[in-house]
Amino acid sequence: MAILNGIFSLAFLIQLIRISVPYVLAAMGGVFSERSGVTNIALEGIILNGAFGSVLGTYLTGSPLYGALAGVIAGMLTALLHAVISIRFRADQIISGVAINLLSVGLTKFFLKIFFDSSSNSSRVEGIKVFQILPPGNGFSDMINQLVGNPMIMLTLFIVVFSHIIIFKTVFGLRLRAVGEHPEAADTLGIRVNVMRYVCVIISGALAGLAGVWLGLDQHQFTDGMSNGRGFIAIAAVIFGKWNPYGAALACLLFGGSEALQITLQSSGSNIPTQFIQMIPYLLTMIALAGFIGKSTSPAALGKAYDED
Amino acid sequence: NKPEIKNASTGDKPKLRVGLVFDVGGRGDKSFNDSAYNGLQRAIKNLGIEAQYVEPGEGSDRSSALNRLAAQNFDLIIGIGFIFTDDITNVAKKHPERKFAGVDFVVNQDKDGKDIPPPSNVAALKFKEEEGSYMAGALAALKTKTNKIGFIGGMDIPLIHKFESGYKSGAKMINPNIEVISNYAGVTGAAFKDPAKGKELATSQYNNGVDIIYHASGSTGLGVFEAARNLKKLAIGVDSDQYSEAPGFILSSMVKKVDVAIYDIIKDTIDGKFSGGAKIFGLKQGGVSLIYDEHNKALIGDTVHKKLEEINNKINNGLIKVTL
Amino acid sequence: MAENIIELKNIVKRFGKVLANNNINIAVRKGEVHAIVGENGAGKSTLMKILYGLYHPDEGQIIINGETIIKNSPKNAVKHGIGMVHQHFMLIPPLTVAENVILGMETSKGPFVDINTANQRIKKLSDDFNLHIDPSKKIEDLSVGENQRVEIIKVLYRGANILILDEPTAVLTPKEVEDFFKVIKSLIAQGKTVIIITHKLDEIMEISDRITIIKHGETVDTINTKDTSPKEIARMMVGRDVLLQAEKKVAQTGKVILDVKNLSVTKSKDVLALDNLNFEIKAGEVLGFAGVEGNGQTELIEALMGLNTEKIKSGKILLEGNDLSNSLTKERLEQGFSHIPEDRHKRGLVLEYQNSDNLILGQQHNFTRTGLLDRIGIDEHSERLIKEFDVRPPHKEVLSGGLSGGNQQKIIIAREFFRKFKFLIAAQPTRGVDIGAIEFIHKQIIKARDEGKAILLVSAELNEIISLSDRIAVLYKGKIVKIVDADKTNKNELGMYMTGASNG
Amino acid sequence: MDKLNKKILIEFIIPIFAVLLALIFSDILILIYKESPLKIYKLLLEGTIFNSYGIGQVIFKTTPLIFSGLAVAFAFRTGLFNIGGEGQLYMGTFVTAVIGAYLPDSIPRFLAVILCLLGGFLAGGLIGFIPGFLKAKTGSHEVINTIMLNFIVLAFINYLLVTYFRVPETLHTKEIISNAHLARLSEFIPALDSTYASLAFVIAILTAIVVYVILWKTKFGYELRAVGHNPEAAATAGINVKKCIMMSMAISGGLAGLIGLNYVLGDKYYFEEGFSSGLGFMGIAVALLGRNHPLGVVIAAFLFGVLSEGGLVINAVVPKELVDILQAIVIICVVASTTEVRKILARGK
Ligand SMILES: Nc1ncnc2c1ncn2[C@@H]1O[C@H](COP(=O)(O)OP(=O)(O)OP(=O)(O)O)[C@@H](O)[C@H]1O
Ligand SMILES: Nc1ncnc2c1ncn2[C@@H]1O[C@H](COP(=O)(O)OP(=O)(O)OP(=O)(O)O)[C@@H](O)[C@H]1O
Ligand SMILES: [Mg+2]
Ligand SMILES: [Mg+2]
Repeated sequence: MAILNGIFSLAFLIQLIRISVPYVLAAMGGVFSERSGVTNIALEGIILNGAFGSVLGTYLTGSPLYGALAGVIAGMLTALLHAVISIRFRADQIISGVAINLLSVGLTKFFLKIFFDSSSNSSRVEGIKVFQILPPGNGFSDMINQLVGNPMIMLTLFIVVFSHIIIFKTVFGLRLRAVGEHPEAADTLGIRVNVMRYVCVIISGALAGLAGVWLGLDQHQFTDGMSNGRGFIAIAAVIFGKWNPYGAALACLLFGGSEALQITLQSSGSNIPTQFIQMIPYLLTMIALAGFIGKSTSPAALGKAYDED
Repeated sequence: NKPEIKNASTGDKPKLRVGLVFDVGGRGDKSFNDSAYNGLQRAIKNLGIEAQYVEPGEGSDRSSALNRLAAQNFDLIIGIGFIFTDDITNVAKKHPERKFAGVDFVVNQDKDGKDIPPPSNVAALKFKEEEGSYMAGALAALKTKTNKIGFIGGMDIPLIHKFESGYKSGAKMINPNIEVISNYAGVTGAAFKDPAKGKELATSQYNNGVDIIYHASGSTGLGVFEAARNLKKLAIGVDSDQYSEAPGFILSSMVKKVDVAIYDIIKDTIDGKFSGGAKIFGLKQGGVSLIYDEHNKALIGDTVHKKLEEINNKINNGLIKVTL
Repeated sequence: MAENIIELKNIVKRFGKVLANNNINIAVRKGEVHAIVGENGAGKSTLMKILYGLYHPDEGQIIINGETIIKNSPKNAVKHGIGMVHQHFMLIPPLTVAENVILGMETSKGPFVDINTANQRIKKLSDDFNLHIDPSKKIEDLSVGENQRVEIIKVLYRGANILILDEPTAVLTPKEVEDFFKVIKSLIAQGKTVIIITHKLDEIMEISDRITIIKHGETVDTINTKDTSPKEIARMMVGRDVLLQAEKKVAQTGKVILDVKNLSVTKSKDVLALDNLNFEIKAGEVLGFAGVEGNGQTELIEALMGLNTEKIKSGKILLEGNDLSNSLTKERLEQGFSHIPEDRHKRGLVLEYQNSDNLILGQQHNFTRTGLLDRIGIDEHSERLIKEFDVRPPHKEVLSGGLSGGNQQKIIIAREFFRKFKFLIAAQPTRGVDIGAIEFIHKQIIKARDEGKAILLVSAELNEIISLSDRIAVLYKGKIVKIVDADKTNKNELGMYMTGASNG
Repeated sequence: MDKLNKKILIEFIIPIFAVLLALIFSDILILIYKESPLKIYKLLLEGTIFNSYGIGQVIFKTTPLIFSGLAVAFAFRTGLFNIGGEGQLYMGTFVTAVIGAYLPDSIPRFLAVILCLLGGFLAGGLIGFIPGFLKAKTGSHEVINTIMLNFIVLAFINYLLVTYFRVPETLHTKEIISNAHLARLSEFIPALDSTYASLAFVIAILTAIVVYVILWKTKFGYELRAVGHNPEAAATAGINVKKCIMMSMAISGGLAGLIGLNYVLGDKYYFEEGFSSGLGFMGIAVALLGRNHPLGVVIAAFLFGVLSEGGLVINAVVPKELVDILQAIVIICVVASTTEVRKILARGK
């Protein structure tokens, strides 16, 4: 019963949300990129570069705000590389993503050595300030402050809603979906397919970069390889959520939830070996995919380069 | 800031060439590897040696790195981490003319429980983490207000279990009813470098009433400190003195004097006193200890400090036996 | 003489080694329906794509309304009032009609799409030209004929005065063609100009004013429709006399080959795609299935072939009395089925394979020795069939994807006729294929029938159904509403059954 | 003939061009680190292919990459993307090691090796089969399932290892019997000296040949490739698509299961936690650089073998990460130049 109490507590909810934030941000990026027809396995590397950029930016300027900006820009630049390779050069998008992930691991470590003379950690930097909405003191208001007072969490929430509106309500969104479904059709109507795709991939870089910013600035430092598979989980969430912002966000909460559950289960001293508890989120995903979601149909032109010529 | 470190002083006799191969985390982990690095640097400065280091990372590069150093006429080759045990043993057999040292080197036992000694050109530098952790457990138990303390390990492996069980025994000795909550960050090497996970694990423990957490999780522990800072709780560091990672929130650190061990073995080699076999660094030898200095004096307090000294003495005298 | 609204002069276009257009000249007059005809791969689509700015000619001039276009692009073409309906629909299935239509020229309020205004405008266009389209429906829920009309709306919405229609009727039923021609006439009545590509000579005779014939990338001639005949056009296209109507002897039927009993197939949860079908086909007989597309033809073929078997609810399929209801596709093929799929890109070919490999697809086990492919045998086989079936690849190493549609179809025909079969499913065997090839394919089918095979023919082409079949079954909403003798029926009667009227 | 030569030329020009481009980029990084690029490359080459120990080590590093690349390439040819190499290789290697450790000492050498190989192949194959099965039966996406399985298998193996199979105080299993050892290449070529290169390399080359024959010379391969290009056409032609998907993923997983062969039977003689460090992922790069063709895979694996061993050599002077960066840029340049270079060459025609 201690477990149930644990699960239904506010603390659990906050933890779930905190864990989900980087997933959600990266997954929103994934939705933009993939909806426009560009597979983005590079999310993992983008997160990593975003995290490094944010920490380095903060370290150099002393301001976490500039740091966050640097993280987003690092993400956008990484995404730009992915875009150039897969749109301009029409290379295989999955390979491009895999290569960029490899590159990001190498580059962040290389510059970690140059700037911080370390193979594993940066110096500690300022983080994002959490605002006190309620007077601090008792546990409850502290938790509310952690949630509502955290600008990154609020921003994430906003981004999810915003993404939905952009994709489904605006002219830009209509073109974005068209380009991902049937680029030839869009092209014949005078839409610049590849320009649209560039824009979407770069947006995805900004968002996944922001996921990195969360990791870097929430930890107040960069640690080698700190993206730790989150980009892949985000991709899974995009597919799970059927390429819709809300769906993907919910999938992220599911992943975040099962991780939080795993932590709660472990701390409550259950006898299940840790290794099995560790498996929960992944098993859950597989079962859900096989059982409930089944075939999720991707944007029809996903992964296919388009030759405008 | 080049990794190739050359001695500045020029002596007459040929300098001792020391090669060092780091553990998975590599330099800059702010604990284990950095401690080893400090020992090496001190030796360069004070003993006039020539040194080179390699960071093989995860995987099968360890023995290759050792082999290459051996082939390049390094006199003393040091591997950092228990994972080097077999690699050092094999390479040492192939290069009897060189000397080797392994930090956390595992001395295996035969069927009758007798130690199988490592090759004669290998020094096994072993630390009694359980003794230091026992002290950390006692400290946490003495300081807790909630009667609930926590432990966060990196990868779920025997070496880290040593920390956990020492910590638990120490705490139970002070208060048999104390509740100790343990978490591990994961089951792969990455579990030592996931501070975000560390932060969530710690936050969860603190939210469940834990007020002091001891970690043995490499860079993951940096996340534990972040949680401590955030929630204004206490944490106990590991391997190096980690006070500066979260001043005011680090109750103490259980340090492993890897730097001392490395410095000593280099010095012994220069002095011609190198000998193979196990070198044990326990509480008694000062190889492991709890930090008590001007930074955390106030946090620990006099009475608790006295009590800890007492326990320390008992362990040294064999009145308390820390078993696994 | 009416003025020339479009002039294409000395157009040359190469794709690597393929000379798709070789010095083509064509002039289109304002207000006319101008047909372009030619064999598969003659270069018709290429020429039209050049006019629309999708391809850039290697040489030549494009003159629209007397103005020479320097750098053409679809945008530019639209600006000059040109609209193109592509041979393959350029529609986005998960989007609505309105979204498809306004794409690129959206009605908007600030950054937001103003879908209401769009819906109204499209409704009006639909009414003006009798197109009967609901703008709020999704494309994936529409029939092929409706898709076609959405394409027209798309073009009209952009204010086109000149409409290019590339094989618009290839996939339409007779009724839909009839409606479609009404649309074209009302377009002309409102001052538009239409360029139409089609392989169907009777349609050309009916709808066009003038005809340009293209052969091997070159213009043969432009003639007035009223001064010519299908026979003459066919001769100009192919370079010889072509048999336009299949000739066949009286059927000599034998024992029952295929027997289908109580076949029911589900479409979705509680909708049936096929509802209790019963029929048989005898040796030496062609049973044609007429019907508006989407009335169960695809499901029938799949059920017979053992594809998507999870959808089959009940029923038996017997070949010469052997129950094959639970057999795998492979076993059915081995037992004597042969199958020309209705969609050659989707089911007929591996476009990335060489022709030789496609020619053994489904028969690979006959070209295997101890598990290894018999490369030499395969190549010999392929050379023989390519010659025998007159497949014309642009060059030798071309992959099947690089062939024109007609030649792709010939590859499939060659493969399926080579198989030792008792029962053949021929689904849309001549779709999008030029008349020379149609003649050839029809001959093959009749030859097989005369050899005592049982043949099931599915075609949207009523002429084809009537001329090839011995009996004709009409499918409507998953049911056979009527089976008639081919020589005792006509297009009108069939058309009536196809819309659901039972018993004439 | 002329045509064939040109085709082959293109296949070679692109990777060489890519490597050159990658070198330019890494020059910049080396200069940032205030070192001389020439010195670093000299060091790298001297330490690897211009040195007998280095050659042996490169062969040692190349071996698992060949298996890894073949695994990815095999699935690719059936239109499947296997990102699950890491999990499959863990399972395969673990089973190989456990079989090797518990075989009776008296078992003949040849048989022992075969049993270990078979065990690894089947175990890896089982892990590959799962996403194949799920794809065939429920249509769920193999990319996600393979990623998920990586995490699950790693945790599961860790559990088995820690709870049942490890030698106390270590993270490895007990040693395999000596009859399961693969001979070191140095036994045949003394110059290779103390390197760990073993007959596993020969097995890898043979496997590449077998994969080539299966895919291009057999009926089975013909069917697999048909499914890869157009599953619906394949189904129509009577090919059992679901079976092909399952078989392909299982074989791909089986090939991945052999990645650890080199390590367990040729080097350490036991399974150790964390030995792989991403070999499964590197297979993607190897396969793609090698154009999903067995010959290409072998060449690409060799290139990455040189870089990976070279990283260790230059680690004394510059960060080893330089090599990771170099590898990534090589891949990027290769994939990016392919279509463009082809286009230009086609135009020049
Ligand atoms: N994108 C392309 N790349 C290379 N070759 C092409 C391309 N498009 C067409 N071709 C080739 O150009 C030639 C002319 O093709 P086109 O599509 O214009 O023929 P068509 O007259 O429309 O034929 P059909 O009646 O079959 O539609 C064919 O040989 C075709 O294979
Ligand atoms: N060299 C080529 N490389 C790639 N694709 C090609 C090449 N040649 C032709 N194609 C493609 O082959 C197909 C046949 O060409 P074409 O444009 O003539 O189509 P089509 O005959 O009108 O098709 P269908 O009649 O089947 O609808 C088209 O999809 C065309 O894009
Ligand atoms: Mg055409
Ligand atoms: Mg055609």
